[in-house]
Amino acid sequence: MARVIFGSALRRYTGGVDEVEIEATTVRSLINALDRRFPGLGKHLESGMAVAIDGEIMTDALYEPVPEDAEVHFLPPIGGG
Amino acid sequence: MSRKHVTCTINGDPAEFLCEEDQSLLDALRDVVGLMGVKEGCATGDCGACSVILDGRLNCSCLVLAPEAEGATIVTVEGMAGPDGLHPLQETFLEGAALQCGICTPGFLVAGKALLDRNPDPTEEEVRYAVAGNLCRCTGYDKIVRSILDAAARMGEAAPAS
Amino acid sequence: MTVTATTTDPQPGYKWVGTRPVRHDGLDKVTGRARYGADLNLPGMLIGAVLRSPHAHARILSIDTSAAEAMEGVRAVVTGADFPMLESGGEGSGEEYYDPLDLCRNVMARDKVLYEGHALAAVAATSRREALAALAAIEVDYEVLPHVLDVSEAMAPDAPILHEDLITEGVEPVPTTPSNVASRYVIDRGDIEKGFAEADVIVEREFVTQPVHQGYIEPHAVVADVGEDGKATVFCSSQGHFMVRAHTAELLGWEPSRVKVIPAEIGGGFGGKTTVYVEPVATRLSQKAGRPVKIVMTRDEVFRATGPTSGCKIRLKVGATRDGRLTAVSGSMAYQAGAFKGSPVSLGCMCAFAPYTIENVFLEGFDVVVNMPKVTAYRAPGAPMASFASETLLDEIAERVGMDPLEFRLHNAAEEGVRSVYGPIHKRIGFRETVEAVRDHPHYSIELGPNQGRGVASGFWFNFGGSSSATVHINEDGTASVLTGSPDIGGSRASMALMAAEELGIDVYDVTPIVSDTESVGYTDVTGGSRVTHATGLAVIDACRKVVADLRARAAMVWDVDVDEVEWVDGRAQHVSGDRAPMTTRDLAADAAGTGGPITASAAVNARGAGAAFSTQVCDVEVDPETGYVKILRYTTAQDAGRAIHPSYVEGQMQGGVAQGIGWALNEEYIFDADGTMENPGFLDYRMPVASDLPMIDTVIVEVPNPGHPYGVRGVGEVGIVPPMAAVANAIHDATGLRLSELPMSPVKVLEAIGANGG
Amino acid sequence: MRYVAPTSIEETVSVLAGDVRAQVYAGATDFIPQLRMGRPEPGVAVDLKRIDRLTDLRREGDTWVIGAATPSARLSEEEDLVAELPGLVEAAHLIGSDQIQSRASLGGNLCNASPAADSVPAMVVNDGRAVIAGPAGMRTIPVASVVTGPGSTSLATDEFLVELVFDRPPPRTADAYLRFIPRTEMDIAVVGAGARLTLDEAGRCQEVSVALGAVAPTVVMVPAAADILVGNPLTDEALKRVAAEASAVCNPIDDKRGTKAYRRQVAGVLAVRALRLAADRAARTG
Repeated sequence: MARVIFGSALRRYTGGVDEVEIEATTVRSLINALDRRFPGLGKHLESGMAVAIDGEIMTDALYEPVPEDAEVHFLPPIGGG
Repeated sequence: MSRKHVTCTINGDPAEFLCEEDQSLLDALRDVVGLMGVKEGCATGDCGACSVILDGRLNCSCLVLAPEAEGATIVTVEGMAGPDGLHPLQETFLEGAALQCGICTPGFLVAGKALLDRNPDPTEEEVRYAVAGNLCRCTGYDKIVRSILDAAARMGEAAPAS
Repeated sequence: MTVTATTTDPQPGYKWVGTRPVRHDGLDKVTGRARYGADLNLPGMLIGAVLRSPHAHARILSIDTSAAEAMEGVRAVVTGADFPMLESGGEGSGEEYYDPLDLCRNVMARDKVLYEGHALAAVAATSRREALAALAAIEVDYEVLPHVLDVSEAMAPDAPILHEDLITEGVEPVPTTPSNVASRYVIDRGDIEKGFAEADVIVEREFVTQPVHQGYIEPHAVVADVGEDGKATVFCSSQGHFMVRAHTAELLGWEPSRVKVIPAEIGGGFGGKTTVYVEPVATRLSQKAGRPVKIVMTRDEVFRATGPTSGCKIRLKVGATRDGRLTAVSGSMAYQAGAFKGSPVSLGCMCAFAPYTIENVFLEGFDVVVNMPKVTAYRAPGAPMASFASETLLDEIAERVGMDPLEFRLHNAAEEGVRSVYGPIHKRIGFRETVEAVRDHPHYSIELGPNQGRGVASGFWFNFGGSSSATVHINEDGTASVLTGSPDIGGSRASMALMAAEELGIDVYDVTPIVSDTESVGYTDVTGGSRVTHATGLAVIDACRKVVADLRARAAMVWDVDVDEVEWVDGRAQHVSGDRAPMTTRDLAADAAGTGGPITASAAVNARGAGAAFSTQVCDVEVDPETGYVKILRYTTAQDAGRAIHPSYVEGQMQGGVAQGIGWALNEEYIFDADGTMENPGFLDYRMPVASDLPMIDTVIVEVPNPGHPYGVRGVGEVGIVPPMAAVANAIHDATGLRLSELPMSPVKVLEAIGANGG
Repeated sequence: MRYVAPTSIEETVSVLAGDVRAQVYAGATDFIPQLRMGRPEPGVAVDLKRIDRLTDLRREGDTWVIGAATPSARLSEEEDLVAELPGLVEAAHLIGSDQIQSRASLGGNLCNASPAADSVPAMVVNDGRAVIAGPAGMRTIPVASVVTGPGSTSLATDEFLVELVFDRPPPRTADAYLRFIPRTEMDIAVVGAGARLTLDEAGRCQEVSVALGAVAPTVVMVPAAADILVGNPLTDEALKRVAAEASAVCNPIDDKRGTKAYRRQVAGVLAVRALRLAADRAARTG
C-alpha cells in the first residue's frame, strides 16, 4: 500500500482528509484509485502537478512505478532558472 | 541619406567602410565591417561589451560615431591573437575558466589588453577598477581578475624587465 | 590549441571526471568567432522593431497601422490580430508550465496593455531607422486605467483589476468576483499552536523586496526566415530551442515541426530566457514580408519587457526552544507575478526553511498580478527572497538563544530520512556538510575590525531532471561527436565532453560536444533548474554506453569471439585473454563499414534522481556609518555539488550566484515612477555589481554524491543565489546592530536605519 | 544628422553660425546616450576633437590650460597636474570607467550641465575660467557662471567652449574632490564635494572654498566654511559646524539615486572629508 499525503491545497478535494493508503502500481493507477475515492481529485493531480515518490520529485510521471510502502506527495509545478 | 566613407586601420589591416553619419562605430564594425566579436550589451556605454582600442585608448565603440574613425587605428578582439598564437590574456581566460556565457569576454579581453599595455604589473585592485566598465553577470569577476593577473605574470616572464 | 588544461587530479576512480580541461567552445569565445543571437545577418534581411505601451495599464481602443504600412521601407506590420488567441489552461509540465492564453497576450497585447513596455505591434523595414519611424506612425488610442504595483495594494478590495476573469484559486469558498490574487498556496503541517507554545523565543518580522532582473548581458535577439514552403528557420539565443520551437509554433497556430530553431550561443539567461518574446513576432513578420527579419531588443526593452523576478512582502514568525531547537514557523508571502499569474511564491514557501527540521509549519503564499512585466524564472525562482526572510530570522533566533549561527544551523539541520518542510522525506543530502565546511574555513575565524561584521546564511534548491536527448557519433578517425539539445550557458559542453571521455575512454579533446538544432537531436527541455549536467549528462552517458557496447561487439566480430570476452578499457577493446592486440576507437572506426556501418548511438531520458542542492555562505562587510555604504570585504561559499565534473565551472556557478545575490542585497531594484513607468531601465541606474565592488569569492566544493546519478552529480547552477541577501543582512547586523528587512539594503536605507537607531 | 569635424576654431564658429541645428560635442559620452534615449537629433553633430587647441593640455605661465575636449585620461597622465591640482584630476578621473575616461572631457562635463557633474565642483573651488568662442571672438567667464540650470548653460547657441584655465596653486594650497555613489564605479554622483584650502605657516586655514554637486540644480558653494575656518585650524568642532552648514545650503531632490535627507546628510559628511583631505595635501606641499 502506498501512503499518499495531501497538502493543504488538495485537502479541499478530499473533504479534509490529509492522508490515505492506496493500492497502486503506477502513478496513473494511483491517481485513478484516488479519483474513485475522492471524485474529481484526479484531474487536479494530472494537470501540471509534480509528484514525489519517496522524496523523488518528478514530472510527467504517470507511468512511474509506485513501490510497495511508498510515500507519495503531489506538489505544485516546479520551475527552475 | 548620404553615407560617409571612412578609411582607417582595423586590427593592423588597412580598412575602408561606408557608414551612416549617425551610426555608432559599434554598429559599423558589426554590420558593415562584419566584426561580430564586438558585442552590444547596452549601447549606452554602461557594460563595456563593445570595447575596442581606438588610437591606443580603450573605448566603448557604442559611444563613438563611426565617421570619427577616419584615420584611426582600431583593435578589436579579432585582432588580439597574432601569427604566433593567442594573446596571453586569451590563454589565461581559457585556462582559468574566466568565461561562462562568453558574451562579455571580448570586452574584458580588450579592456585587459588596454590595461596591460600601459601597466604590465597591476595589482588586484588596479585590475578591478580597470575592468569596472565591463559588466559580467556570470562569473562574479573572480576568475576574470585572476586570469588578467596571470596574463600579466606570464607576459612579465616572457619579457623580463631590462 | 596552444592552451592546455589546468592540471587537476581527476576524481578517485576516474580518468577525466574532476579535471579542468579548456572548454571546447572557449577558443571561439576568446577570439570573437562565437555567434550569439544578434550575430547573424542574412541577405535581404529586414530589421524588426516592437511598439511598446507607454502606459502601465490601459485599454486599447484602437490601433491604426495604415500610415506605418504606407511608409517607405516598411515591409510588414503586425498587431495582436495577426496571432491566434489561444485557450487558457495549464500546458507543459515542471519548469515549462505555462498558460497559453497568458503567453500569447504577453507576446502581443490584445484588448489591454498591462505594463509599461507591453508589446502591441511590430514592424519590419529595410533599416532600423525606417522601422522606428514606422513605429512612431502607428496610432494607438488608449483609455488609460489606474495601475497597481505594490502587492498589498493589489490585494486590497478596491484595487484596479488587471484581469476581469481572474478568480483566486486555492481558497474556499471559491470567490465570485475577480481579484488580482491568482492563487493561494499553503503548507500546513503539524500543530502550529503547539509548536509556538513549546517555544521559549519567538521572533516575527515583515520583509519587503523589490523586483530584480536576471541582468544577462546579451539582449534577446532573433533572426527568423520563413521560406516559400511556409517553414520557418529561427536563429536565436535561448535557454531552450525546443521551447522556442514549441512556443513560436503554438503562438502562430502552427505544428512544431514547421519551425526549425538553430541555437545561437547564449549570452546569459539565469532563467530569463526560458520563454519567448520576440521570436514569434519576428517569425510572423518574416512570413508576411517574405524576407528574413531580425529583431534585437535594446537594453531598455530588456528591462521593460522581460524578466524580472518578483518583488514581495513576507511576514514570518519563528519559534525555538532556549536550547536552540526550532519548534514552529508560520507566515505569509505575497509575490508579484507581473501582468499574468505565475509567480514562484509556492517555491518560496517550500524552500524558505527547507534546510531545517521543523515539525510545525504553516506558510501561505499569494500569487498576485500587478502592472509590471510577467515575471520569469530567475536562478532558484522564489527561493532567494523567502530565504532572505527566513535566514535573517534564524540569525536573530540564534542570537537570542546565544548560539553560534552555524552551530544553530547544525543543531536543526535536515538530513536523510527526515521529513522536509515542504512534505516529502529528504534523500541523501549534504546540507550539514556545507555548514561544517564554512565553520572549518579559515574565513570564519578571521578577526574583524571596527564597523565590520560577519554574517552567515544557508539555502536550498530542489534541482531538476527532465527530458534530454543525446547522440554520440564515432568519427572515422576514432574521435567522438556528442550532440545534445541543451544550450550551453556556463560550460556544460565541457562537462558533456568529460563524461563522454570518461565513458568512451578517449581523450577529452577527442570529443567534440555540440549543441544541435531542433532537427538534429531529440527533444530536450530548457537549460534551467540546474538540470543539464545531471539530466543531459545521463543521456550522454547512456548513449556512450551504447556506443561502447557496439564497439565491443565489433571487436568481437573482428576477433571472432564472444562479445563477453571483450572488455573496454581506456578507449580500447581488449580480449580477456590478453593475447590479441587491443583495438582503439580509431581502429574500430576505420573498419566500421565492414562491421556493420557507422558507429553511432542515441539516448533519451526523462531524468529522475536529481539530488537537492544546499549552500552555506559567510560574508564579511564594513559599513560606513556616515554614508551607509556597505563594502563586501570577504566572501566564502560552500556548496554541495554531489560530484564536480569540471570543478572550474562548478566554482563559476557558485561565484556567479553569489555576485548576483550581492547585487540583489545591496543595490538592484526596479524603480517605478507614479505612472508605473520604470525609471531605471539601463545598467547605469539598475546597479549590478561591477568588478571593483567585489572581493574574490572563495569556494568550497562539498561533495556528497547524489545516488541518482552514476557519477554522483548534483545540479549547481541555482542554489548559490539563495543565501547572499541574508548573509549580507546578517553581516550588516553584526557590524551595526541593525536588523534590515527591506531589499535592497542601499546606502540610503542603511543610513536611514542608522539614523533611526540614533546613530 | 550630419557629422562634421572642423579643424579650427574659426571653422567651428562658421559651422555654428551657418546652422542653428548644429550641436557641438566632445567625448559624446553624454551626447550619444541622450540620442539613444530619444533626444531629438541635431541637424549637424560637430565633433570638436579634431581641433588641436581643444584637445590640448599645457602649463602656460602660472596657469594650467586644459582643452575643452581633452579626454579625462590625459589629466591623470600629466604628473605635474596631478601634483598641483589633485582634486581636479580626481574629479575628472571619477567620470566613468576607463572606457569613458578615454573620451569624457571637462568641457563636455561642464556644458552637459548635469547637476551631478563630477568635475564642476572641483573646477569651481579652483576658480576655473572658461574660454568661450563665438562669432564675436573669444570671451572668458568663471566656470561657476557657465551652468545656469539642469541642462542649460549661459553659452549662446553659436558659441562653444574652447578651454578651461586654472591658476597654479600657491604654497600650502591643495584641493580635493570626493563623491558618493552606491557602487564603486559606473554611477552618477549622489553627492559630490570639492574643497580647496590654503593653510598659513602655523597650519591655520587662510583661504577655504567648498562646493557641492548633485544637491541642487547647479553647484552650490558653502560660504560658511570660510567664515568658520579661516584663521582657525581644522578642529573636529569646526568641521562639525561646516558639515551642518553644508547640509543646510543643499537644495536637493528625491530621485532614483537618493533622497533629499540622504543627500543633505552626506553632503556634510563629504564636505568635511574633502576638507580634511585637502588640508593633508596642503600641509604636505608646505
